[in-house]
Amino acid sequence: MGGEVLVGRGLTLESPVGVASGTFGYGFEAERMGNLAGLGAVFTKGTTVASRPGNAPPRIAEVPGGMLNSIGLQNPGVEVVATEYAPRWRGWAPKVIVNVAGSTIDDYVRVCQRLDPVPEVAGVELNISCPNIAHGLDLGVDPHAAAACTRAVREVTGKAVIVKLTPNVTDITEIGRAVQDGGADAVSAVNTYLGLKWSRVRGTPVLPGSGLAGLSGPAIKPLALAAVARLVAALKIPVIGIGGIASADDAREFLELGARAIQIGTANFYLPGIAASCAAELQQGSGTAHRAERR
Amino acid sequence: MGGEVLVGRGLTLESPVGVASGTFGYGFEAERMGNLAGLGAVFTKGTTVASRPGNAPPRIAEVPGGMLNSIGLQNPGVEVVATEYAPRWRGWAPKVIVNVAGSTIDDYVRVCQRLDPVPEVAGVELNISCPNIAHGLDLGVDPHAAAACTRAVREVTGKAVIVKLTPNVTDITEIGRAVQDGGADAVSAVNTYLGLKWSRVRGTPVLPGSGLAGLSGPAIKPLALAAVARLVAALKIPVIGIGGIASADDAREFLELGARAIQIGTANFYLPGIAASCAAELQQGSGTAHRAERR
Amino acid sequence: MSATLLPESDLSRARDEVATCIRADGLGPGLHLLTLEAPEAAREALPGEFAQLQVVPGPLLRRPFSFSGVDPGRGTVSFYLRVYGEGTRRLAQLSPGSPVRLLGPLGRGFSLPQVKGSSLLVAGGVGAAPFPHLAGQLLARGERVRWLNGAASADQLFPLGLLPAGLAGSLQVTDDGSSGRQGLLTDALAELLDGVDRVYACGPNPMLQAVAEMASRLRPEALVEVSLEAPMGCGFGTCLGCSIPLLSQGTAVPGLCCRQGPVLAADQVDWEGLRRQPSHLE
Amino acid sequence: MSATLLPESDLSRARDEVATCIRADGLGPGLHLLTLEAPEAAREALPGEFAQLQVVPGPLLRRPFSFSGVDPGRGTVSFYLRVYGEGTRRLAQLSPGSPVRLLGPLGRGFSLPQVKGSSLLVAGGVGAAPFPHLAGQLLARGERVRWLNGAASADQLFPLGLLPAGLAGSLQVTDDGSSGRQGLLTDALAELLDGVDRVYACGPNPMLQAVAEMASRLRPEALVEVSLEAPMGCGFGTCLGCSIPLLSQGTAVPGLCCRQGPVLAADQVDWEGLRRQPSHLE
Ligand SMILES: Cc1cc2nc3c(=O)[nH]c(=O)nc-3n(C[C@H](O)[C@H](O)[C@H](O)COP(=O)(O)OP(=O)(O)OC[C@H]3O[C@@H](n4cnc5c(N)ncnc54)[C@H](O)[C@@H]3O)c2cc1C
Ligand SMILES: Cc1cc2nc3c(=O)[nH]c(=O)nc-3n(C[C@H](O)[C@H](O)[C@H](O)COP(=O)(O)OP(=O)(O)OC[C@H]3O[C@@H](n4cnc5c(N)ncnc54)[C@H](O)[C@@H]3O)c2cc1C
Ligand SMILES: Cc1cc2nc3c(=O)[nH]c(=O)nc-3n(C[C@H](O)[C@H](O)[C@H](O)COP(=O)(O)O)c2cc1C
Ligand SMILES: Cc1cc2nc3c(=O)[nH]c(=O)nc-3n(C[C@H](O)[C@H](O)[C@H](O)COP(=O)(O)O)c2cc1C
Ligand code: FES
Ligand code: FES
Repeated sequence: MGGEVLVGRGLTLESPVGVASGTFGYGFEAERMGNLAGLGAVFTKGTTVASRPGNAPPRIAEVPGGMLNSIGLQNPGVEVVATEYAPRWRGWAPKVIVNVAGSTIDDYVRVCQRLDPVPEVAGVELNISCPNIAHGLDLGVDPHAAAACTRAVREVTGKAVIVKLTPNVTDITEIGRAVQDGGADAVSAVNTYLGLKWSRVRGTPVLPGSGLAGLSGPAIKPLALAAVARLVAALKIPVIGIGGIASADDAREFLELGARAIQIGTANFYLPGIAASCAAELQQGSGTAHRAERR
Repeated sequence: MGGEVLVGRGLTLESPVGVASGTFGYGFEAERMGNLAGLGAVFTKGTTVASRPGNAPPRIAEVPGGMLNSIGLQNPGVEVVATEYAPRWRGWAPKVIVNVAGSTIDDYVRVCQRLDPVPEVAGVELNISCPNIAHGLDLGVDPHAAAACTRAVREVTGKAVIVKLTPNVTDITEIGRAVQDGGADAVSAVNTYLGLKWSRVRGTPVLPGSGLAGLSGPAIKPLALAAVARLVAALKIPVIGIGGIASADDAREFLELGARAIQIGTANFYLPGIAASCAAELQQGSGTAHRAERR
Repeated sequence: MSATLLPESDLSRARDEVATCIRADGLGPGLHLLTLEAPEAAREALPGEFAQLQVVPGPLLRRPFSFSGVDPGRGTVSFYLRVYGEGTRRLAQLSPGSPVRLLGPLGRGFSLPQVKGSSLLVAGGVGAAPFPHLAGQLLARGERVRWLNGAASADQLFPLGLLPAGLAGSLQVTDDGSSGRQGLLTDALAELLDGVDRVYACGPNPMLQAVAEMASRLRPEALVEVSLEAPMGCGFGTCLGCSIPLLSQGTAVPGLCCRQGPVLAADQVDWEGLRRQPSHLE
Repeated sequence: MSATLLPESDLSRARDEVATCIRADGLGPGLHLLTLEAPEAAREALPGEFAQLQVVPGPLLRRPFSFSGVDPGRGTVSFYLRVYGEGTRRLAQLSPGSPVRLLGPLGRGFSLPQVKGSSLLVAGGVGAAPFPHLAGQLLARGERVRWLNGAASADQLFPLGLLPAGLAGSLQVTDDGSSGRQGLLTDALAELLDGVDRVYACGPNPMLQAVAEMASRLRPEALVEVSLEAPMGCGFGTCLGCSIPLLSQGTAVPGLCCRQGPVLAADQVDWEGLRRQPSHLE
């Protein structure tokens, strides 16, 4: 279960274990800390055309079994990524897949166009869960917009195109089928769930503004498994499973369910070596699915 | 915060604390166990036109911080409820609101029609999250169908009509507005989230069939708070908050956020006296929102 | 709530009390005897009834366990448990002084005889749990009681010394022959059924079905009662999670293990339905 | 990753080790001194650096704490902590022998002087945490070190006896006058700034801002360093949760408390931005 996997358009990962966007920066922290070994892929922080400062703090809040974040896509912009970061990825064993975000289809096209000639970038992952798209609809919740975005990106890049789906929709398989038809090589699922934490001390939400933010971590695993199971049943292209994975056993659940690969997110924060150790554990063998027989 | 609340059409509850459908039967178990005291309302198990045996076991599975269920609406049918159960509610302090389920709008109409003349029934709660409705769409995920169902029920009953919303939609406020326009007196939110648990021992989901089931319990509280906050902001009618409430402090979070009342669900299973004790605690006063000052 | 006409447990006897662990003994690999101070349960619990136990921190839902020993005088109850997953692991780690929430007694227990006769208790593995209490009550009524216990190996048999004194006979069977007779429990059963008025059985479903079939064939006049298991969300009839296939006047009906059971007459159980149903073990 | 040009912490020194609690002392209401055997951290940790601690069972995310005492010889480190919520509560309940996961050292600590001079350490409440280690290092370099500690009341002052010997002076201030001088820490500050080359401060943000303003007004030539706090998801720069408003060449830039901080020169902090920002305390 731990060996090489093909996630589309010639993109082969040495291990099905990757790390999720926004939970691993651009990989340099893990490089310094010695935590890159054995990973199949690093999905970078969401990258936009221009640099973004991100949202005002506080940006994160913990809830039982998970965390809420509203980071606001803080990133240095695609130019810095292409010229300063990419050369530092040269020679890395894990593939680097740049997570791409934007407000319009044109934003996605421009970022992917800029990355297309960069040899160190193995693929792009389109994070189509961003608000403020044309017609006031989120890209990721409208099958037509999602397909159109995928198609437009498909035309400007020869790299593998993975589309990352939001779970905050009535039917995730409808969006999945749309981006499959739009030419996606694979989908990844899920992004965070809309959540809120209330502060009784302050009488307001803990996070600023409306307080709405993205829930991630072990608490979402049953939800993510359901979304991935439905996508696996509905799609022909590979599905990369994400959501609450914090151990090799969690990873195996997604893989047994039919996911081609997986990404570890929030767990990287509290167990910085977890992705590398999961990759190693999966490489070693199938582990023990068995409990002691009852009685 | 713990006193009388009006949830629409003259329906006043003595306490904002109610118990959620499917987690309290028809109230008789709690009556035997002495756990009805102080409750504002008992929302009964989902009730259909004809009796239903429910799904094949296993029907429940635990996950960290929550549980999955696919009970399949096991219930004795509205006739038994109207003739055998209702008389036993006479003289109860909590209002009894019958949760109504069905496959077609006509099903809802027939159940509500049958209950309209029953004096012990204080209101109906339409559980519009059932599959197999006309046009292959779920009632609860299609604003037109949801509004039509509400309107049709509105015409056959003088009782308070509460519509219970599913969170498994792209925009819960769209459905909320639709049922408000359809004449709902209040909405309750949320029902369960679509989840799945995988059995590595068996290599299949733990629950039968596709394994998809409804997630409830503390794990969903941040998600439910987000849904309720959005509904409170979007609607004029009262919102009844549900999702992961397991203490008086949890209840207060929903109430401070703007919910008119709340329902306790899964917690009734592992803390059978919890709803009564929350009602008492809220009645007593506002409790302590304050922590020790820092430094 | 249920569509069956079978009798239901009396919930008015159930209490939610904070019990205190006073002893925790290892009885074999993953097998523990937990003794709790729980005066209310000790006063009420009848053989075959169960309690829903909760340890904090631990899993969200409580876990059901048959009362194994009950001492109203001392105000204690004991549970014989096998570590399976998180909930039983937490219980097994309890040390004297630790609190445990106990909701009980719940469910319907074994029927106790009105007239003296001969009972056979048949236990598979940790299914021995309810029998110390039952044996005590039977013996106190002057019943002739024999004991048949099967397990995978010697260290998984229920210690004979922990059963009440006065048994009219006992037979132990192990899969590997490491103690008692080698073979299956059901192989030994046939020779013990002779003259028996009542068979009480607890263990895995296939064993219970085999016991029920053999007893009804070889000793049709005997009362046969089995204690079943199902995943339980509540233990008192509201979650509808513990559905088990029963027979009411010969037709299959869904019953609730926690209210019509866990103890049922063998002819009330839809054995074929039970066999077809996917395992609830994860 | 960050847009600032400020230097960042050296992550290659961080280790994830399983430390063992060897002492847990109560030092006042909700105040604890936790001593852990953590040889790797004890070898590396510099004053003002912090560790991310995790207790199981406990909250999901680790919690950041400044190294308070560091003894490379014994292989131990200590943390001075105040119980606030679940994470600190679990840590406070640790008993000798319990394991604690420790990731560290993380962050940028205080700058240690190249030439001898006079340092003033200013601590508000539990903000005393990093100073035992800092004081020890300064004294070892021959620095003249004075200590100013403010708290709500006497029982919340850091015990003077736990600071290294050799301080050139100390002043304690309490809001209620229950020990030392009555009043605010900043009232006492003015008279201590005279002749000071370095001011190191740790405590709540309003206090730090007041210290920074007063020091830059009365003693502009002094180096002023403050240790800031922010909610931390990781502690090593990947979650971007610990954003704090910094100044880089005079313009406001978002910085990361865990990598450019927690210790910053007072003139690198966008104090107005910090003041406007809603509290991260829940
Ligand atoms: C009426 C009754 C009496 C019982 N008496 C005893 C007893 O005296 N001693 C004893 O060792 N065990 C007994 N059991 C079984 C015991 O309840 C389970 O072993 C226990 O629930 C497993 O919990 P866990 O957290 O360790 O395992 P997990 O695997 O974490 O449990 C997960 C879920 O699996 C389900 N589950 C797993 N095993 C069982 C089971 N055997 N029966 C029902 N649900 C199960 C439960 O729904 C549980 O929520 C009894 C069960 C029932 C229904
Ligand atoms: C670099 C650094 C060093 C610190 N050193 C110390 C120390 O030596 N001694 C000490 O007692 N405390 C210290 N703190 C504060 C300590 O980390 C918090 O008190 C602790 O995180 C609260 O966790 P909790 O689970 O008890 O509270 P909870 O209320 O359960 O925490 C919930 C969330 O609130 C946030 N939070 C609450 N208080 C703080 C805070 N003061 N700073 C940052 N986030 C917070 C965190 O994001 C946490 O996830 C330090 C903080 C930082 C950033
Ligand atoms: C702090 C944080 C930042 C994130 N940033 C991004 C992002 O920039 N782009 C993206 O597609 N997903 C982002 N995500 C979502 C994760 O990649 C992942 O889909 C989600 O957290 C669920 O996985 P988990 O439960 O393992 O964390 C972020 C998640 C967190 C917690
Ligand atoms: C076992 C079970 C059965 C349920 N049955 C119903 C039902 O019949 N009708 C309904 O509207 N909701 C039903 N629900 C949903 C609950 O009423 C509630 O909306 C949900 O569980 C979330 O609240 P909680 O997290 O407090 O449990 C059921 C929930 C559970 C756990
Ligand atoms: S366990 Fe809940 S109904 Fe039986
Ligand atoms: S704590 Fe995660 S980036 Fe600083």
